[in-house]
Amino acid sequence: MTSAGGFIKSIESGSKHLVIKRFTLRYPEKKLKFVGDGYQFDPKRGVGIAGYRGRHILMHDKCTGCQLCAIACEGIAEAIGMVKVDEQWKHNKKGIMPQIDYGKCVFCGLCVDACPFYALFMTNDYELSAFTKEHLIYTPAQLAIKPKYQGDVEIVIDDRGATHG
Amino acid sequence: MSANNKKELNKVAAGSQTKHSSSTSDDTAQEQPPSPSTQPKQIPAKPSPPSATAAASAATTTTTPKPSLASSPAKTQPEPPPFEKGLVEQLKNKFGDIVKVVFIKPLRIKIQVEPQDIVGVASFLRDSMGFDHAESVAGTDYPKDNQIEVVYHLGSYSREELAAHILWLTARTNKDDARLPTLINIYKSVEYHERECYEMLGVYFEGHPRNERFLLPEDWADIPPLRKDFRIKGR
Amino acid sequence: MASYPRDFRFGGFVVSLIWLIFWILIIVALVGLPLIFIILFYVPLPEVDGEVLTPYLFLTSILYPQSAIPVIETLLDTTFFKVAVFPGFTYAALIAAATIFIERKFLAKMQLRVGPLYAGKIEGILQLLADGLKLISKEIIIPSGSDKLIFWSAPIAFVATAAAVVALIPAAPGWVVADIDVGLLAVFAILGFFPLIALLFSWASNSKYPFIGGLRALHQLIAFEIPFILSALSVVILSGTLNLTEVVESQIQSYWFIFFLPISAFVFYISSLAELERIPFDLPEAEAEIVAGWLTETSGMIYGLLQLGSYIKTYALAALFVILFLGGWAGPQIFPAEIIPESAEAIIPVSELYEQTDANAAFWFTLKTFGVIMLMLLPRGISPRIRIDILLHTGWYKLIVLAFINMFVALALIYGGVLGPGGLLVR
Amino acid sequence: MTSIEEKFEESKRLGLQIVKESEEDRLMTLSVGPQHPGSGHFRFVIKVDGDYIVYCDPDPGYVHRGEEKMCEYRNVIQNIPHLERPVIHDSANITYSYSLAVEELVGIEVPRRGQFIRAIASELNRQVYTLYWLAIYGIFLGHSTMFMWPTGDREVIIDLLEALTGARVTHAFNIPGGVRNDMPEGFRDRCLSQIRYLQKRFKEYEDIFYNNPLFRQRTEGVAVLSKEDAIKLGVTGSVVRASSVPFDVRKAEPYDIYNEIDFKVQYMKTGDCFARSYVPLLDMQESCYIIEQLLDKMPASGEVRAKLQPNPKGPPGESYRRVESGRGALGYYIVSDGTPKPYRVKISVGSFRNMLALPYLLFGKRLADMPAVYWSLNYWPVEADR
Repeated sequence: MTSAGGFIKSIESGSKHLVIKRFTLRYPEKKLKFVGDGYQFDPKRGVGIAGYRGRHILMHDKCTGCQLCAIACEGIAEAIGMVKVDEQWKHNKKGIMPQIDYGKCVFCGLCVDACPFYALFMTNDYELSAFTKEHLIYTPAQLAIKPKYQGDVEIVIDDRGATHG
Repeated sequence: MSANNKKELNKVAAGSQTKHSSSTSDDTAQEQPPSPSTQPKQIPAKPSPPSATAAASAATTTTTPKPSLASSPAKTQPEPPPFEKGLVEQLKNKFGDIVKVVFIKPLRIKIQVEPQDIVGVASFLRDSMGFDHAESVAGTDYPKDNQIEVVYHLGSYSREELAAHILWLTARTNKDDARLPTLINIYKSVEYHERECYEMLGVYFEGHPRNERFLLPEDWADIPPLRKDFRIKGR
Repeated sequence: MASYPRDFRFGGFVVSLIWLIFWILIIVALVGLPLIFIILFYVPLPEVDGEVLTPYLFLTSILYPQSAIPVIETLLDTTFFKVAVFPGFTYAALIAAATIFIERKFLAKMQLRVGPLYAGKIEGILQLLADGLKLISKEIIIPSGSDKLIFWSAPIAFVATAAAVVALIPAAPGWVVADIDVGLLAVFAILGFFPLIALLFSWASNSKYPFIGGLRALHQLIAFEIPFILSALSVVILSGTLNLTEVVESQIQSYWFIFFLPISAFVFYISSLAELERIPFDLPEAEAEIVAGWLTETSGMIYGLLQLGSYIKTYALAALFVILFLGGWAGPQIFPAEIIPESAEAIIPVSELYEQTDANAAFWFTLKTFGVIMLMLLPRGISPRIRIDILLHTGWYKLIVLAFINMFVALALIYGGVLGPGGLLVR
Repeated sequence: MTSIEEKFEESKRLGLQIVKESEEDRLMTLSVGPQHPGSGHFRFVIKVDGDYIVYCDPDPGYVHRGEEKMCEYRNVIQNIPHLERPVIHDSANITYSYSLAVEELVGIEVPRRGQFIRAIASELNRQVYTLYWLAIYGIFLGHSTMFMWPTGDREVIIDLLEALTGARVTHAFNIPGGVRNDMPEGFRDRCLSQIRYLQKRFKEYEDIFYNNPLFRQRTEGVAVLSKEDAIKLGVTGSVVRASSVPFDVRKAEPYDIYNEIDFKVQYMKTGDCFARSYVPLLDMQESCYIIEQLLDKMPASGEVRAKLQPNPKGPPGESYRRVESGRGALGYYIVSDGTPKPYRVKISVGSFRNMLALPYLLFGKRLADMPAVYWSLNYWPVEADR
């Protein structure tokens, strides 16, 4: 590759990109769409269902307070603590449910794998910033709320290059 | 000498279950490798039968029987793969009982050597058997019999039929004044591994130019951290 | 939900406002006015239609537009206006600001990203302002053990030297700050200061990486001085004068010099890239090797000044390229004779301010300068940084040889009678 | 080419021992420090004689986390999230060989479809790592466009991994026993279209970066590592493949289903900086080809994960398994004493082995060559410190 040819080829390749569409995802205005609505685990088949690993969601009607998720998280991040819940459930005698500290959680999803009662799944919501560390601790009541996240943009590939269309 | 005419070592999938996993594709076309020992369909040798205490390696110089916790004893499984056996035979008839074979698994051979003649065995391994570089040096602390075992994982780039094999050259020193002759003059690549092993386990390698602090902070005053009696605070 | 201080009371706020106004009035009255009167005695006031422009006349003329026009016209011709506004500092600073903004957007588009976006609702238009305010508000850290005097004066000298080069460049016929006969020589004399400033500043910042960066800057600028001058020399051979305005006139009479001297134009372009320390020749502040080269210890407005200086230098060298090779302000006449038709007898005789040839010249000059600046921005997107020995090798061997080749071509053109006085192509 | 011993003795004579007073003054000691934008949490002290590097002493350990000690306090499954921290953007590979080693110890049989998905995740992650490494190589040489393009194209592959594993970078996807979840529907053709887009992009990289004469001037013939020296230093991955040693763990010791995939081991003969920077690009093209094969040969349905009891434990024993990661052979030596917690875990990573080549290659080079030589060794500081 003679040096002059090299230069001309690099100029041509560089200027060719002036017409290709930009790739940047303009985040606050447009949000990414994920497959499914969060990572779930099916204890009977012993295998997970593909989904985005965002904030957890706790089904109060299924959680029996068995602390398996807290034990699973012990070796990893100790992000799950069991706290008293004032609702009365017959299948949750001790009335304790997991409270997740997102200051520590690494979103690995092993707690979802450990839950045998389909009570703890993960959702698509990843906007969890807070001003103080205490606000990062999500109580079981907060975890029960369904996320309001709806992304509408995904990577579109056409002959003029890839964009977040 | 492009890679694809290399002997296709068809290994059973990673799991070495005694149960013959259905997925072995061992009937794929397999050219006859130039090297003499043919590679018949391989029985996945189970690493070690549950009866861990069968101390097969009888000819150990140390009187105490090999404790079950230590590296698993030599296999009593039916028949080690012939190619690996060929290698071990070469070593045996060169060094006799200096080299103690701990176990032979498909592609993995573990031999144990006394500290004073590890240099001789290593240079023989490099020169005539083609293990030309050391992948890593791992130290393991066995407080039960007050010993530290240092394992050299030797691999081979130059000889293709040895590319898949890794030979574990191990030596044991007692824990109080752990000293081992260095292999830096034979395997250039162990310089940093041995230095890290010194720092993490306290094994002093005689002849190593720089037995000193490597990864840990300069002001590390505690005992070498990878020893079992070093406890992580708060666990 | 901005948090108010605990004990905020609106009354206190109003009181502090009144104090503020009170103090402004006091200072203006006791200090401002005497200052103006002192100045008025020493500043030679221009005459307007025969009478001296006294402050009284100046203030009253603002009220009636007819009398305001002659005052403006006289102000336009003063050298202060030339230095401060048109071919001088404001014009250069505006083009430099536009260059910074265009470079970031152009580079972003080439790299499939967006570039400045959030400052100033429309596509980051106020990004410059944001950067400037940030740099002004940042604290200036002087490294310990550094030579304070030089550390302070070098950035100011850097901007001053860049502005000095701008002063010598004619933007339109007659519109030049210093129309001296040895214009081109003066430009290269001033450009000789930059390696000195770079070395002084890096030596003064008393730390290893800037020192290496400073030495590299010295080597680089010296290595590219000679091809720089040689390529301009062939232009002088063709035009016969050193005065930049006459260089442009000679190009207007014949064709632009770039058609006769393409190689020396290329050499001039490459050397100006090296002079500006732009990407292929980015060694003095190569961030991967020597942290940030001779800019390592700069912070706050010192960095701001050095950036402003380097972008003004970009404008100056691009303008020099335009004058030497692209025929300065020559260009087809696209401006109408007068801005507002039959405006001669209009109430406000605006047309007196409007000069058709000047507007046309300024327009074409700016257009060509921006074209050359875009050309200078291109290498930043497409090429890596070269090594110091390759840089010196290209500087000393390759470029000088190319410059000589084109000089012989120029000499041949002159002796062949094609150009120069009475030449074939000279109209 | 002086042999390796003279080179080291020479550098020792000049650097390590006390050099004669007059020479010592001429040398300027430079610390290419942990904050240096060129090294990233890794420091090496160089002695510079004028513009030539005379002595180089790597000093890792600024991001040492004690992964091996942490492994001894957690059971086999809980080790996965913290074991992928050393190189998060190649996390599928670094947990892959750990899972293989544990499966050999505990005796687990991974179902066939699980092996295919595990291989696809590993190949995708190899591309994510190599694109990121290529981007940093570009900015090291001052080529800002070459930083932006690979980083942008890496986003396309991360989007694939996000759909497959649920997390962008730290997937915790490979578990001893297989993979955590099956492929979402529509993943197959989305993966094929995005891989083809990436293959088109490789041509752009060659135009603007690899065939750029300025880049060639800076890397061709610089810091040549001959075949004997590469073998003697025991370097691995693209560094050894660039010195005409065709060693790739996927071909030398095929694990899982790599023996059914036919691909060519890419290697070059020159062994200089340019070869070490071009081999990863060839590897990426090859792994695009591998992914297409994997997607075709994959069984349509079936289990992806072997059933395990909560705390899997096997008979005491040792195992050493290795995988071809972005930086070469990445091996795990695990000693287990019959309890679910491993007794000793030794991680042998490519970066730690390639670091030995740094002082050898930098000796006698110019200061301006330092970034090109340093980053061409495919060295990731966090992984080398573990």
